[in-house]
Amino acid sequence: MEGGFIAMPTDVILWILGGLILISAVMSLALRNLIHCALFLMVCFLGLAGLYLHLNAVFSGLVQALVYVGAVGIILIFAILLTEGGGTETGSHLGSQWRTGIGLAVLLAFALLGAVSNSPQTTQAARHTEEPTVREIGLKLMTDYLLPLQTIGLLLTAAAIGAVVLAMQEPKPRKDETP
Amino acid sequence: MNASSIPWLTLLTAIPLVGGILILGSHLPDGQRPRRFGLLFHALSLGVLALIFTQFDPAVGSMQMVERWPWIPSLGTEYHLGIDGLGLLMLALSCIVLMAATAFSRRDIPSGRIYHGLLLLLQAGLHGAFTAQNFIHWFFYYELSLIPAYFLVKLWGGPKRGVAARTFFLYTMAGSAAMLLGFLATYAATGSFDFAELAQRGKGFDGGLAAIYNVRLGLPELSTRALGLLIFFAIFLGFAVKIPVWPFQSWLPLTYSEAPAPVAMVLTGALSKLGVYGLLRIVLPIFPEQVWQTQDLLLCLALASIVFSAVAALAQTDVRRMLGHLSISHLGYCVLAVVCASRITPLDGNWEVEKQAALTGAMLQMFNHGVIAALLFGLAGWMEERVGKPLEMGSMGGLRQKAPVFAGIMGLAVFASMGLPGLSGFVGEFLIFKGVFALVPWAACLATLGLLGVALFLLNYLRTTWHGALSGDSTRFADLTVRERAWVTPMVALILLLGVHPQLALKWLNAAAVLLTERIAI
Amino acid sequence: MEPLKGLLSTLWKALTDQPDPKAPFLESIPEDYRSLASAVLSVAPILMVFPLLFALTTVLERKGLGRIQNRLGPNRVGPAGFLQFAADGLKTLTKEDVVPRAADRVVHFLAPIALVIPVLLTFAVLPFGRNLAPIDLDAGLLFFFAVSSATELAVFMAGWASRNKYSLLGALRAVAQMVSYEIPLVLAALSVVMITGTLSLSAIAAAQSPTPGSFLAPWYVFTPWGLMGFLLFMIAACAEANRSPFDLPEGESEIIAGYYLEYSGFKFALFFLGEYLGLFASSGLAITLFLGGWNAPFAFMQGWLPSWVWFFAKLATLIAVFIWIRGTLPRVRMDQLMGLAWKFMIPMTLLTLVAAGLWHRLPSAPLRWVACTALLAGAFLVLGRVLMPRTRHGRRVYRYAD
Amino acid sequence: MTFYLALSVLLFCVGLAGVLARRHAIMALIGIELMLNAANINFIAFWRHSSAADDLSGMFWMIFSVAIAAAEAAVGLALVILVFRHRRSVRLDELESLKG
Amino acid sequence: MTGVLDILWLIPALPLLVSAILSLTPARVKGGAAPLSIGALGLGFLIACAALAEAVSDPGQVRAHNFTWFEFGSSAVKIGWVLDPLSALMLVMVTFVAGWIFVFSIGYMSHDENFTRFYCFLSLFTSAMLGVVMSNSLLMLFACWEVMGLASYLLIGFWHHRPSAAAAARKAFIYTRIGDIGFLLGMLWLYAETGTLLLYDNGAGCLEANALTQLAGAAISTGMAASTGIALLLFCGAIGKSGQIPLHVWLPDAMEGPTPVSALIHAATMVAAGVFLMARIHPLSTATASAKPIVTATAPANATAQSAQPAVRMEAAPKSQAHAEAAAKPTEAGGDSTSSPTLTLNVMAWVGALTALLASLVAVAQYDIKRILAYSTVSQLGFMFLGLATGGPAVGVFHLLTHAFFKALLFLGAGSVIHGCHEEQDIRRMGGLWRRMPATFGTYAVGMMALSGVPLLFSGFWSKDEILHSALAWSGSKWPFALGLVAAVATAFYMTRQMAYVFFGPHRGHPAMYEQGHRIPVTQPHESPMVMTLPLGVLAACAILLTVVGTPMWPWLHSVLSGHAPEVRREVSVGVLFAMLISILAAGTGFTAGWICYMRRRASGFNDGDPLQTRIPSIWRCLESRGWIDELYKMSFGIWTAAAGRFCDWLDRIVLGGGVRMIQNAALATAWMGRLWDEFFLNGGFARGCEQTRNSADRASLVQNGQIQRYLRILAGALALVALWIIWK
Repeated sequence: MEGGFIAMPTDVILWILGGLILISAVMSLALRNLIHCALFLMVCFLGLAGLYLHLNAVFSGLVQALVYVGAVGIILIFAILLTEGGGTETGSHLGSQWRTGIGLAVLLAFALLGAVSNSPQTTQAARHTEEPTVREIGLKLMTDYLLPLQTIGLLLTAAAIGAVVLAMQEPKPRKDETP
Repeated sequence: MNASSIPWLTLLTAIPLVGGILILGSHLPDGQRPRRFGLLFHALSLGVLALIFTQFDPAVGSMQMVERWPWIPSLGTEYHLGIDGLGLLMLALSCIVLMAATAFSRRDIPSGRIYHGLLLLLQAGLHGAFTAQNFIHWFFYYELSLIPAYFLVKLWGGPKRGVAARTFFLYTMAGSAAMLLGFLATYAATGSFDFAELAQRGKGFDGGLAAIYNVRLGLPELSTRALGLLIFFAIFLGFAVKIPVWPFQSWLPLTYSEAPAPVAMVLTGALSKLGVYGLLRIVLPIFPEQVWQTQDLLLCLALASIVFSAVAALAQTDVRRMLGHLSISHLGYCVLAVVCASRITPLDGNWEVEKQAALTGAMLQMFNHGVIAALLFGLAGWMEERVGKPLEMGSMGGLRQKAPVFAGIMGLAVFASMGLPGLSGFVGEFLIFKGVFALVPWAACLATLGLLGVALFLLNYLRTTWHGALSGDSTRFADLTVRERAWVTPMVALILLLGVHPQLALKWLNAAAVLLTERIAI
Repeated sequence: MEPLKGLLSTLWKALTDQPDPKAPFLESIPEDYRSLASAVLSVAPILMVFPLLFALTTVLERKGLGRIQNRLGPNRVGPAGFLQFAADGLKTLTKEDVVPRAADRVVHFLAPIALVIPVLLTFAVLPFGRNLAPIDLDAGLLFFFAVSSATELAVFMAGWASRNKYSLLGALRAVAQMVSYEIPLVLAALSVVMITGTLSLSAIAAAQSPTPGSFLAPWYVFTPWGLMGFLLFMIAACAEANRSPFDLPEGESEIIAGYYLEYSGFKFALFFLGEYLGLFASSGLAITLFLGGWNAPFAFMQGWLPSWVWFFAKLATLIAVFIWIRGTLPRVRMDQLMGLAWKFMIPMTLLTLVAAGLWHRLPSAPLRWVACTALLAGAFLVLGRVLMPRTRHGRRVYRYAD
Repeated sequence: MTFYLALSVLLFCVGLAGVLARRHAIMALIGIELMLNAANINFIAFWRHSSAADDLSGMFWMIFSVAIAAAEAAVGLALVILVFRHRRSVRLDELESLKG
Repeated sequence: MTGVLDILWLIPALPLLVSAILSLTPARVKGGAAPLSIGALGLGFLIACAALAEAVSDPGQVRAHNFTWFEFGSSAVKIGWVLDPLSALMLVMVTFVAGWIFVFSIGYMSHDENFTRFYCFLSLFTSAMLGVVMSNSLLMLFACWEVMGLASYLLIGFWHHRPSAAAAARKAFIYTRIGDIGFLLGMLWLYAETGTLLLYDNGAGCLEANALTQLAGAAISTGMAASTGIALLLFCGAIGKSGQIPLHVWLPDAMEGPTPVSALIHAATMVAAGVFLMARIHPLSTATASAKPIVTATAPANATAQSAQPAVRMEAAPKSQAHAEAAAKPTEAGGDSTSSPTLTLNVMAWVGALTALLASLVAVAQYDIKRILAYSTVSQLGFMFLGLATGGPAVGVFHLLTHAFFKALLFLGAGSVIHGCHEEQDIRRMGGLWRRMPATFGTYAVGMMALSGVPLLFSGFWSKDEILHSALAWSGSKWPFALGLVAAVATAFYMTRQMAYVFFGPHRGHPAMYEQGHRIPVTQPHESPMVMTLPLGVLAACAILLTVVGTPMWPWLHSVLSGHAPEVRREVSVGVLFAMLISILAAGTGFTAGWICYMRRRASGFNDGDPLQTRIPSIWRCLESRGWIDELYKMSFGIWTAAAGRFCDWLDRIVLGGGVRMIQNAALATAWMGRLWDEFFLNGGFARGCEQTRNSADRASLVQNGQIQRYLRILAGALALVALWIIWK
């Protein structure tokens, strides 16, 4: 499932992965039980990681796997547990005007698909170069993309500290706090 | 170029400004504290002035202690300060007069801190104006000195102070507006506000600045001469209202009688000098040709202000109005001297000496009149303080018996303003008369009428109020207290000293006068 | 027949460290199945060797513990008890697979599988021998961590699916512990990456092969930062595998059996398999990173034994160490566990990174040594002494039940 | 190439639909995660099919967007927890205290 | 020894110093005042004598000491003092007379509480007078001249609580001020012409040769030489100060001041300053021998030498400093008095004569003892000017000197009379005092005889005779001589009248009444104490001794003043004898007429009129009321100035003020219009516009209902629309 090296016809793998991703995405949003949704989301992310590997972007695929499946998944689940979402949803889990929402989404889908279908670039053939080595990525990261790297580092630390501060349990709930 | 390292002139302007803002900001209780605070700052600026005196080289006629910083380059305005002999003396005058005004003002004046704050701001305005070498700079401080004066009159004046303050403000504001327009025109024509530069361009017999106006302002239909005159009159109007010259002086008696005495001291002592200083510093160098063209009109105006106001003083009942007319007449002499100095004279003969005499006379007269008029108004203020209501000519009599010392000093001030030799008033007038007689004899003869008129009404005043039998509410009239004598003696000493040895003041003025005569000699 | 002979020659080449061991077998396979065959060829040995090793270690561990606790350990089944694993295996297979009614059937069933698969995947990247690395990925180390991070998810699924308060608590403790120790694990590994410059494990192992002239192999563990990195890696690995001092999740005395409480039979065995395989994977990584992978400790010993023998020897020693630790160290309290991770481990690993950098930059050997050791020793003392709360041992107070 | 674009559009719209339809705050976050990943697909796809050989910008974009998405998820979930602690419920249509 | 010239400045400086000291000492400290001032004057007198000795030793040479007072522009104003016979003589006279007057006033002013202030003013006055006398620059002269005017103002108004004194002081100052303006204009003209005001500046001074020729040459448009014009203007100053015809009214009123003041100022010194001035600038007034004699004596100048009048004649033509070629008149070296007199001398002579006559006639009809003497001073000054004009400076100055002594004597005598009769000034209240006040009577008699010109023994006779002789011998018209003669007769007459009223006949004093504060009944006039009678004696002696100086036989003074050594002249010209004879006759007739009218009849009561009054009532009333000149002035100038004042005030207050008020009202009107416009037209429309916008804003805000999903839906919708738009663009 992971590697693209088994000489199966490429488009078959492609369709499998695409289908896997879409189905798990839909399931992750449609299910009533939040944990299931989270798990399906993990499946979807793994599918995406596979897609990246298939597109020879090994580094990004692994990063996707490491970050999303490893970190985001866990936080998601913790959040669900902390907000008592573990149990089954009481009452309709759909928003009040969910029909208009989905309708809009569908409309956007058609619009964008239309745009995609007649955009000129798609006809260009895939580029067959072997994927870049990690050293290459590292060098470029440290030279051309040094600034974004530093800002991302700063952003991540800030987000980490911010999240901790936000979610930290106040020492004692203030009297005037109305639950 | 900044000649001296220490920016003396900015310091001199800054001290009263800071003092003013400080005291206005603070909430000192009424009574002695604000007055003492004001005195402190005046003393400070006097101290700085003394330092400036030590550094000033009397032999040099041109500007000294020049501070020149680009301020708003796009507008051509520079932070350009500098003083010559005349400026220095005017600064000294404004310091002395304002110091005296603070000293003479009542101890228990209501909301004293605002009063003294405004006085300090007024002084800052004066210092700025006297040291300004750039029009914007001048105009800013010219207005800065005007506004406190308005409030001082408005808030602490006599019964009709509202009317007085308004007319005073309207008059001077109209004048300064005209002046501003005039200068904007010159700026449009020459592209700079700097006095020295404008003076440089003003010379030359080909219509001076007027010629340039036409070219730049693109007004073909107006002849250069008419345009030049128009602009000259606009600027002259600004100063004429301030001095005041005859037709524009109806605000002065009303304001001087309604303003509180110390403020009147400042108004006549320092503010009116601003007008004449303006003539000497701005109008004469920049518009010599126009002045020469409108020679006769200006002479008539000057004579009118001398004679008419002197004679009008005869018919006054209010003492303060009378003194107001007195200062109009005296300043009329200065205007006369300035106008005569601008005559185009044939190259032979020592016309230069005559012009220098007229100019030095005018400058000295400005200084002396400042001191004497201030003293007169101060004493009048004290008399009002003692009597409690505005002074009417006949209301009191024989005060000399109750207050001999007061009478003595008042007598001295009166005789000084009459131009008695041995007192400071005489030398200035003598020089003016000498210059004017040589240049325009008929004007000098008519001007002597003014002398006579002044003598008449002042002696009238002495006789009705001080001499004769005790009458009216002079019973409660107390003589000068020791503190008051202490304040009066410096001014009296100054009057006597300058009367006997005028070289003290003239030493500073001569170089400036020589330079000015060269500059306006077309 | 052709494929059998090809297979044997491949086996021989592999065992004797020759390059490209799979070639002979693959020629015998028809073209379009060749890629499939090579995949099977590299997966099969892993699937065979490590479960056996697992079985062996369970026995060894119980005998080792016994010995430590001055008792015999299993000696009934097979010679000196070494067939005990077969008995356990059979027991788990035959036991009834009990699934709690309230459990979330699907997730309950998926949990053990989701735990074992990532661990198995991690083995794909470890270089057992000179050219015995199943897949030589350029970002091998990244692959290892990416996949191993999936285990936490599985642990959670197990804990949560069984709808049991204790199992959920155990799962959350395990997840918290594994997440906290994953950071020092990655950072410790990072120092090696920084020195060698690549992420691919086989390159790292190759970098540590001794040059013929020198005496001691240039293993990273013999450098000050390498030693500190190795120790931190081992602690983190131990915590990652929920072993001995850090085996809070299945602390029997407090919360019965942790997240695999509601499992029985084969699924229970799978959990154990997953745990031990995780242990082997992380120690294998430790070997490749710090102990020179398949290299001999000394230059002259390089030729004696084939590379994989060195690898498995080191693996055995590490497993013995783990068993030894399990026997000696008492269980760590939860807040001490977290405190150790965040307040001690992470700063120390960052400092090893700094030391490694320093090491890399400073030219002369003695200066490098002195600087790095001073830095690390100082940091150890400071972090150890200052940051850890001083445990004030108050006087022992006896309270009698009243 | 069109496959990837189509996939990303669909994924995006599914995410969008999820966000708009579901009431639960965390579901909204999940939806957002999906939308972000849809964008990542495009990055890698275009990187893969772009003509410039060594231009790794597509990959880096993807890596940075992943980092950002992670940070966003962390903070978002922390907020949701905080909101829950104060409001006892995280249903979006009940959280309307910022009414106009 | 030239040393004297350098210390000459001490003479005025000492009294000035004393007056400064006294002005600072409080009124109650009386002790120091008198000795200090008298000491200063004594010292001054000694220096003056030394100076006189030196000046006389070489009369021709003019010693001047000039220094720069102040610089203006690039040039400077120099002043200084000069030592020549004229100034030396005057210095001696002033210090001597002032000294004895100070002594006299110790007694006279002893009971006055402002004693120190009195001496302060007196010393100020004397220093100013000394300054005038010795100054070598017209400017310094003018300065001291004005200070002298101030001192006289202060002294006349010394008893300022008396309104009449205050009024008199004011009048005095105003009239002298009018004169001074003339002086100022003359000085300025001189300064403009010659460029210097120094009289003697070794060649460059304005009274020296080349300046004079330059002045003579420069003519103004009416053809009058500059020097004449200047001289005339300076003469105006002299008229003002010495109280000549048009401006003489202040002098009699100045009697309000204390008698020593009158004596010092209005007899000896100040009034003489005018004469001294004309004597000093005599070369100027005679400079224009070349000028055409102005035939008509009716020079407009002397009619009303009002201040306004000089303006008419001056023309504004820019004077060319170069020698007036256009005038093309031969310039002659300074002409002597024998050739046809210049306009100035003519004017001077006529003014002097007229004043002498008028004043002496008016003096006849006065009842106040001091007023009679005042008018007599005015007339004697007229004589001096006459003498100056006709006979040159020597004649005028000699009469000035003699007059100073005997007039001071008369005034002090009158002072002691008044003091004796307890402040009684009206001669009708006196009488028969010769027995009670013998010393005063004696000295007063000497003064009277000197004044009225009793021959031979008294200096007055010689000086007056000189004047009459020179007037007779004058080349100009003889009328001034005639007027002078009549004046001489009148002088003798009113002096005898006064003697009769004051000293002879019964005592017409007030019945016994208590003086406030004095316990003893003060009825009987008593003789003045020694301190007052001693100065009288000394002055009387001088009045007599002065004859030595000026008799025709030994014209010491004339020669000294005209600059060559004095020598005894044996022969006396016939004209001189004839003039002496005439003056004796005049004095005699006046004397006998007075005797007849007053001495013999022994007028008794206060109110039974003056004998003359009964004879010539109408003339008497005119003379008694001083020719109504005061009223004339009051009617004419007083009212005009008041009217002008009111007109100017009206002009200032109504016309100009009104203009400003109109502008203000116009501004207010436009402001009101603007308000109305805003009120009705703009606000209406504007207000409704605001309503609409507010409502629509409310509806718009409904969209924001806090539902996050609604916002997202809107976003998505927008995204969709944009995408569609891009696709189908």
